[in-house]
Amino acid sequence: MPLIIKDEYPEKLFRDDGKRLDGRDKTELRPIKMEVGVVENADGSAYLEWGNNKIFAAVYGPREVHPHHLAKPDRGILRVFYRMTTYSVFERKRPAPGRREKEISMVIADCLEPLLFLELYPGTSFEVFIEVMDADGGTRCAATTVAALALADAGIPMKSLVTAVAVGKIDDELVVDLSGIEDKAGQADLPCAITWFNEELSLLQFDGDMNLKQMEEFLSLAKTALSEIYQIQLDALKKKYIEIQEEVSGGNS
Amino acid sequence: MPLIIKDEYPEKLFRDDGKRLDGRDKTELRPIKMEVGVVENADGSAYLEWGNNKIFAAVYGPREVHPHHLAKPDRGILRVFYRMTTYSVFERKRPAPGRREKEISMVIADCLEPLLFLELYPGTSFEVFIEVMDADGGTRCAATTVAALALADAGIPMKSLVTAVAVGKIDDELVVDLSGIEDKAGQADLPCAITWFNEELSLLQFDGDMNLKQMEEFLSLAKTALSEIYQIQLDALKKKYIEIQEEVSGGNS
Amino acid sequence: MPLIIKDEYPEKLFRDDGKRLDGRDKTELRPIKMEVGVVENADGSAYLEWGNNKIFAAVYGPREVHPHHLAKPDRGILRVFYRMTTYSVFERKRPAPGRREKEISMVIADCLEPLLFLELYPGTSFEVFIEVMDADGGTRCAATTVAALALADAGIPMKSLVTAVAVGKIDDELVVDLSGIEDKAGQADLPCAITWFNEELSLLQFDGDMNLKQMEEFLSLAKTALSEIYQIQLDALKKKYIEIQEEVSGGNS
Amino acid sequence: MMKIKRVISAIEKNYITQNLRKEERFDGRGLWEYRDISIKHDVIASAEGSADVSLGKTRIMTGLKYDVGVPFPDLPDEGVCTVMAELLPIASPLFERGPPDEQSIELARVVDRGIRHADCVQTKKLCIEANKAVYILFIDMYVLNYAGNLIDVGGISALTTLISAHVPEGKMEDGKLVWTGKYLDGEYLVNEMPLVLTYGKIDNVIFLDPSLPEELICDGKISISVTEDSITSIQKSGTATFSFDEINMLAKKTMEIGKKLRKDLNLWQYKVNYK
Amino acid sequence: MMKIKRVISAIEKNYITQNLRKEERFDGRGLWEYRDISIKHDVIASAEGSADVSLGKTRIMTGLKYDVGVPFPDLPDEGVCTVMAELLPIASPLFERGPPDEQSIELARVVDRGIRHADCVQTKKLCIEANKAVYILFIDMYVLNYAGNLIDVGGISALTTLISAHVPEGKMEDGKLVWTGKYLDGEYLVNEMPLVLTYGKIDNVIFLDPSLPEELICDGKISISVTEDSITSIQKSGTATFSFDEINMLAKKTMEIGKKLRKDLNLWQYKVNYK
Amino acid sequence: MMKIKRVISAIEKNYITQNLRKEERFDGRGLWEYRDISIKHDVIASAEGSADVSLGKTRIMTGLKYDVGVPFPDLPDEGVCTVMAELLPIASPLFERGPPDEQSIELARVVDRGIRHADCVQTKKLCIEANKAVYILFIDMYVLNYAGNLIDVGGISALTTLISAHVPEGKMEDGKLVWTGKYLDGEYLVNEMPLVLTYGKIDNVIFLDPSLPEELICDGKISISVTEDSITSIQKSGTATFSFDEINMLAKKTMEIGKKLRKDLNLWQYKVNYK
Repeated sequence: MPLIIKDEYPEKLFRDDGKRLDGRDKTELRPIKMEVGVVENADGSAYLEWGNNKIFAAVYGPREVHPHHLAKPDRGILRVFYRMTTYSVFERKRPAPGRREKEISMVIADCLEPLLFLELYPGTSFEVFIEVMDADGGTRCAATTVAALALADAGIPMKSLVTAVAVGKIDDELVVDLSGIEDKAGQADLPCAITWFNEELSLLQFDGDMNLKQMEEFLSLAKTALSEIYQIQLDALKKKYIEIQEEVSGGNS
Repeated sequence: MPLIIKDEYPEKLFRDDGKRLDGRDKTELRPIKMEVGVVENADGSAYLEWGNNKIFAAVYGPREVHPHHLAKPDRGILRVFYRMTTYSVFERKRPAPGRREKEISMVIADCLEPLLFLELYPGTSFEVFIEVMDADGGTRCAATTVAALALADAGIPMKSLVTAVAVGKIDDELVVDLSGIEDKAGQADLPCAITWFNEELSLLQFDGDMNLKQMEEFLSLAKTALSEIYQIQLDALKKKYIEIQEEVSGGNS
Repeated sequence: MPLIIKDEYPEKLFRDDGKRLDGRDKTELRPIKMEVGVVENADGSAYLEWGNNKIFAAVYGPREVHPHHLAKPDRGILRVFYRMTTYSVFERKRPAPGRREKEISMVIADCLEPLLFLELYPGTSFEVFIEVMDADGGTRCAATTVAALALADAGIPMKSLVTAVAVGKIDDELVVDLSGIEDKAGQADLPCAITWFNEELSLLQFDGDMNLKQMEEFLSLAKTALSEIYQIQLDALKKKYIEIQEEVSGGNS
Repeated sequence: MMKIKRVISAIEKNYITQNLRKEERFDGRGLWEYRDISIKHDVIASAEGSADVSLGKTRIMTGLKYDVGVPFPDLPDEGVCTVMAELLPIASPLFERGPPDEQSIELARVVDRGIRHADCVQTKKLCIEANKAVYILFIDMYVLNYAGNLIDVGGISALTTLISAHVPEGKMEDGKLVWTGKYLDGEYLVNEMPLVLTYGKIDNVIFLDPSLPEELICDGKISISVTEDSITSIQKSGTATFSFDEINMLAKKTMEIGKKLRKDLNLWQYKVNYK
Repeated sequence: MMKIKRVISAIEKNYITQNLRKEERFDGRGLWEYRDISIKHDVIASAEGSADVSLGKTRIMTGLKYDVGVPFPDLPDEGVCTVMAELLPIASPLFERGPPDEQSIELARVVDRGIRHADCVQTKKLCIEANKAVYILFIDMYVLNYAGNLIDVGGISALTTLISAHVPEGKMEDGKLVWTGKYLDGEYLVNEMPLVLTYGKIDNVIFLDPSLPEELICDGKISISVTEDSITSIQKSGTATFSFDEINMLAKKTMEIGKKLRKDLNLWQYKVNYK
Repeated sequence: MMKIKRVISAIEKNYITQNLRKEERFDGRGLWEYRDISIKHDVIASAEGSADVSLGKTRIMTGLKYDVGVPFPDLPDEGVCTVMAELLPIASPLFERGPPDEQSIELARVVDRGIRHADCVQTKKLCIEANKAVYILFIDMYVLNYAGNLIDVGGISALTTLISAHVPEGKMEDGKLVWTGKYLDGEYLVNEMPLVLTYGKIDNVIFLDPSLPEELICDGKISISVTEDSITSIQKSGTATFSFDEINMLAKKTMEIGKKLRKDLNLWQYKVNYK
C-alpha cells in the first residue's frame, strides 16, 4: 500500500532571479528559533524551529544507569536517542526506530561527548532524548544544535556549546543550510559541527563529488554559518536567564 | 493466503419463536461445566466448558520471581498470562501472543488482585496461566471465572471468588451471555465481573451505544447471571472436597 | 522477489559408466583438506574444504560466561554456534540465524561434549563458532569434524576426536558422503558421527526409508568412511606440530 | 506545582488521600473539575492534520498521515482509521527504562475505541472506489510531557487532529488513482464528537481528571466515552472495584460534564480550509 | 506418583540409576514397557480435527487448521503440512522462566519428520488445482502436562488429529474457489501410519518411554519412527553415545513394538464422518 | 605481533601514544603506511563473485548473490546494490557477548556509500526491462579476523567481489524472464574504482590504517572515499575533533595515496571470464 502522491522534485533549484526556491540567497540561513526549558519534567530541555524542522530535546541526568552493566566505574556515560515521529516526514515513517535514527544518535553523541566532563560522574548516565516532530532537511544538524542547548539548560558543566549546519551543492552551486528539497534533489551534502572550545570539527560527513578546491570553499561557508547559528543559541540561553531574573525581581518588587 | 470460507453472520439473531439462534431465552446462560485439580503438575488448576469455550487455568506460586528485578520487597506480585491456541478460533491465530492477549491478561489480573492478600508474600510471585483451547465468545469472562477457581484450588487465601459474564445488545434487545456469533454480529457488549467480598464490579468494559436507562438494565441483568455462575463455581469446589473426603473415608473403611 | 534460475535436479544420479555424477565410486569420499591454526585471534581454529564445502571453526575458552546466569557452579559449559554465510548456498540465505542453524548447533554440541572434561572447568565456558562459507551437502558432518580439530588446536584436553560423515541412498543404491545434489535429489540420508575413545555413535539421524538389513549395511559403510576421514584429521594436527618443530629447530640452527 | 521525580512517598500519599476524603485536592481543584486545557491546531507541516493539546502540564502532540490501500474483502467500501500512541522518554523521568508499553497501548486503545464506536470517523467516507481503493488514516499521538490523565488529552488531541485534517482527494480514472486537487476536510470526515472522561478512585473517593500524583497512588481508573446522547465506551483499569450505584452515578455525571466540555472547547473552530 | 517440583536430587538420581542397572524402573515398569495411553478425538469445535492424548501423566492437545494458498512453483501440485509444538507454562513448574524453546522445536521437528518421510500425509492429495490452489494444513500441538516423553505422545496426537480430520472440500470453478459441501476425511488424507518410539539411555542401560525423572537425568535419547515395514526416521539427542550393536538392536525392537502398538491403538477408530 | 586478548592496558596505551608523538608506530610502520594487503578472488563456488582480502591480520571474505525483482516505481530502470557486513564471533575474543552491531552497521554503511556515490556500480546496467525486472545485488562481507581497520579492507573486498562477478544475464521474452546463457561480468558492472582510506587520531597525531591496538585507544577516526579525481564520501566517527587545516591536509593526502594504491592493487586483474 504505497503512498500515491509522489514526492516530486523540481528540475531547477534556483529561481530566475537567482534566489533559491524558498527565496534565500546562497549563503542565507532559514529562519531559526530556539527556546530552553520547554519540557516541565526534564532536567533540561530545548525546542527548536529551523525552517519547517520542529525538534524537542530533553536531558535527564546524572542518574543511575539502566541496565546496570552499562555503567562505567571511572566515568559517566552519555546516551543519545534521536527519534522522529511517524508524521514528521512526507511518507509516514514506521513507528519502530530505524537504522538511520540509530546512526544519527551515534553521530550526535560523538558531538556532545567532547563537551562534557564525564570523568566527574563515575557510575552515572546522562540521557539526551531528541524528538523530531516535523522534518525538513538538516535534522541531524538541527538536532545536534538543540541537544547542546538542552544540556546547557540542565546546568551540566560544559566546555562550550556545539553548533551544526549542512552546506551542499545544488545545480552546481555551493549553498548553505540545505532545505529538505535541496537535500534530496541536490548533488552533495556536507553536514558539519563545530565545538567552540577548540573551534574544531566534531561532525563531518560528505556524500557527493568534490575536488580539493571545492572542499576548502565548503568549509569556509560552513564556518560563517556556524557563527550565526551560535549567536542564536546564546540568545536563547540569555533569554531564559533574563526571564528568571525578571521573575525574581518581579517577586521582590 | 487468506481463508476462503467466510465467517458469515446471519441477518437475524433471533428465531421466529423468539428464542436466540442456539435456542436460549434472552436471560439464559449457555451450559457451563467446571472442574478443579485438572493439571497434575500445577499448584492449583481448573478447567471450564462454557458453551463451546474450553479453558484451562493453572496457578504456580508463591515462588521466586523471575526475572528478579520484578520482585517487590513489601508484597508478592501476581502475573496473569492469558493465551489462546492457534486452533481455538475460526481463522488460525498466529502462534505469538498478540496485543489482545496481553490486554486481556491485564484485565484479568486487575480482577484477581483484589481477591488476594499479596502483602503476606513479600518478594514472591503468583503466576496464573490461562489457555483457551476452544473459543466461542465471552472468553475474557470465562477465563476470569476459571482463573479464580484455579487460585482457590491452589489453597491460596482469598477474600472471595470473582465471577464474570458479558451482557449485550443484539437486534435491539438486551441479552445475557453473548455467544461468539452474537458477540460479532451484535450491537453492544458489556463484559463485567463481580468480586463477591464487596459485591462490586472489578471488570467493566463497554463498546456500543446505550443511554442511561439501558445501562441500568444491563447491570441488573448481569447481576442475576453472575449469581447463577457463582453457584456453579462453588459446586465445583465442593465436589473436589467431597471426592477427597470420600477417598479418605474410603481409605478408612 | 524469488530467484528465477531454478535449482534443478537431474533425473539420474549415476552416469552410464556406473560412477556418480562427480565421477566418484559409491564408497569414495570427495576430496578433503584440513588445516589448523587459521584464525589468528582464536584460542584454537581449523579450516576444512570437503568437496565444495568451505568451513571455519574457532574456539574461545575456557573463559567467563556471558550472560552470567548460564554459568554452572560445578562444571564448564560448551556452546556451539553453527552459522552459514548468506552466499554459501544457491539461493541467498537470510542473514539472521534460522531454525536449521540452531538445530545443527545443538547436534554438534552433543557430539563435542562427550569429548571434553567439562567438570574440570567450573564456572567457565567454551565457545565453538563454526562458519560455513560455502556449502555443498553434508555440512553438519563436515562442521562436526572441523570443530573437533579446532578444539584440539586450542590445546583443550580431550578423550579423543570425533569424526562425522553422511551415508545415503540414491537411485536405490547405498553410497558414501552425499554431495549437495545427491542430498537433495536422493532417497535417504544418514549422517552419523563416531567418538573414537569408545567407538560409539554420538550423532545419528536418518530420514528416508530403510529396512533392518539396509540399516546394517549403512552403518558398515559409514564405519569405513569415518576411519579414512579420521586419518586426515590426525594428519592436519601432525602437520602443525611438525611445522612448530621445524620453526623451533630452524630457530636453533 | 509539584515536580514528580520519583514515586510518591508514603507521606505525600497520606496527604493526598486524606484531603480527598474531605473532597479537597492537593492542587486546589474540586472533585469534578478539569485542569486548564489549551489547544493548537495544524502545527505540523508534514502532517495532513495535527494538534498540540495540553491539560495542565500533560501535553500530547498528534499528527495525521494517510495511505491508500485495497479494502478488506468483507468491507469493500470502508476505509480504516488507526490510532497509535507513544510515551516519549522526553516526557518523564519515570520512563527512564523506556516508557511503559502497556500504558501507551491502553492510551491508543481507549482513544481508538472512543472514536470507533461513536461513529466519529465514518469509514465509508474513506472509500475512493469500492473493492479498489480506500484511505487508511493514521492518527499517531506522542506524549511530550506526562503529568497524569493521558487518555482525556489523547481523546481531545485525536479529535482536533481529525477536525484539522486536509487529506488530498483522490478518484479512480481508468483503474488509476488521480488526485483532484481538492482536499477532504474535518467537516467531511468527522460525524459524532465523542469525548472521553477519566475518573480516579482512591479508597472510596472518586474524582475527575487525575493529576500525576493522584494517578500514581490511585487504586484504579474508569474512562467513559460519551457523545451528545449516548455512552459509547467504558474502560475500567486498575484494581479498584466500583459499586453498581457508583457506575450509574458516573455515567450520569459524564453525560453532563461531557455536554458542557463539548460546548466550551468548540472544536469545530479548528477546521482547516485548505486551498 | 512422584510430583516433580524441582530438578532431581542426587539421591533420587542414584536410586533411579541403580534400579535401572537391575532392569527395574522406579515406577514398576519393565525396560520396554509404555505407560498407559488414553486418546480422545475431535474435542475442539473450532478445529478441523483434534486429539487429546495422554501417556501416563503427559498430556498433549492437538488441533488441525487449514488455509488455502498458491503452491510453490517447483511443487505445483503439492500441498503442505506443517507441525508446530508449544510447551505451555501450565504444564510444568520447570517452565517458570518460559518453556524451553529448544524442546518444543525438537518435539515439532521429530513429529514432523515422522509424518513427512513416512508418506503419511500424501501432499498431492492436498492439491485443489495445480499451480493455483493447494491446502496448507497446520497441526499444532499444545503440551498441557509434562511428565516425560513428549515426542511419542506428540506422534500419536498428530496422527489421531489427522485421522479425525474434516477439512472442507474445495474445487476451482472459473478461476474461483468454491466449496463442494463435502469434507476431506482422515481416510483420504492419511496413508501410512508412522509411530515414533523414544528410548532413554543412562550409563549403559537403555529403556523405552522415559518418564520425567528418567528424562531429567538421562545422558541421551533416541527416537525411531517406523511404519509397518520400514524405519523412516531416526533422531539421537543428548550426549549419550550408542554402540553400533545397540543401534541395530533398537531398530529391531522398534519394528516389533511398533507393530504391536499400532494394532493395540487401532487409530482408525477415530475417523470422523462429517455431514 | 601483539595478540589482543583484552582491552589495552594503560601501560600499552601510553607506550603506543608516546611513540606516535614521535611519529613512530609500535609495529614499525610510518604514519602514512598501510600494512600488507593480500587478495584472492572468486573463492566461493556458491557465490556469483567473491573475494578473500587481508590487510595485515584483518581478514574479510565477501560474496555476491543476486535476485531479480520489480523496480521501485520512481526508479523504473534502476537495479539495486546493497551492502551488508557481519563481524563473526570467530574473528575476535572482544566479540564474546556477540559482535558489536554498531560496528558492523558502520562498516556496511561506509563501504556502501563509497560504492554508491562514486558511480561505481551503475544501477541502470542492472535493469533487465524497465518497470518489470531489475537485478538486486547483495554484497555480503564477513569478518574472519579482526585486527583493526575493517573499513578499508571492506572497501577493497567489495570492489574485488564486484570485479570478479559473473551474474547470469536475463532478458524478458513475452513477459517472462529467460536466461541468455551469458554472464554480466565485472567490466560491465563496475565503472569508477573508489577506494576508502581510514585515519585514526590520538591526541594530536593522525595516522593511516589503524591497527587494532591503535583503534581501541584512538579518540576518533575519519574515512575518506576517493576516485581518481574526486572526494566522494567522508565519515568521521568517535569523539575526536579535527581542525579545518587537518581536514584539508587529509583530503589532499587521500587523493595522493589513493592514486598510488589503485595502481598497486590493479584490481582489474581479478575479472572473471565465465563461460
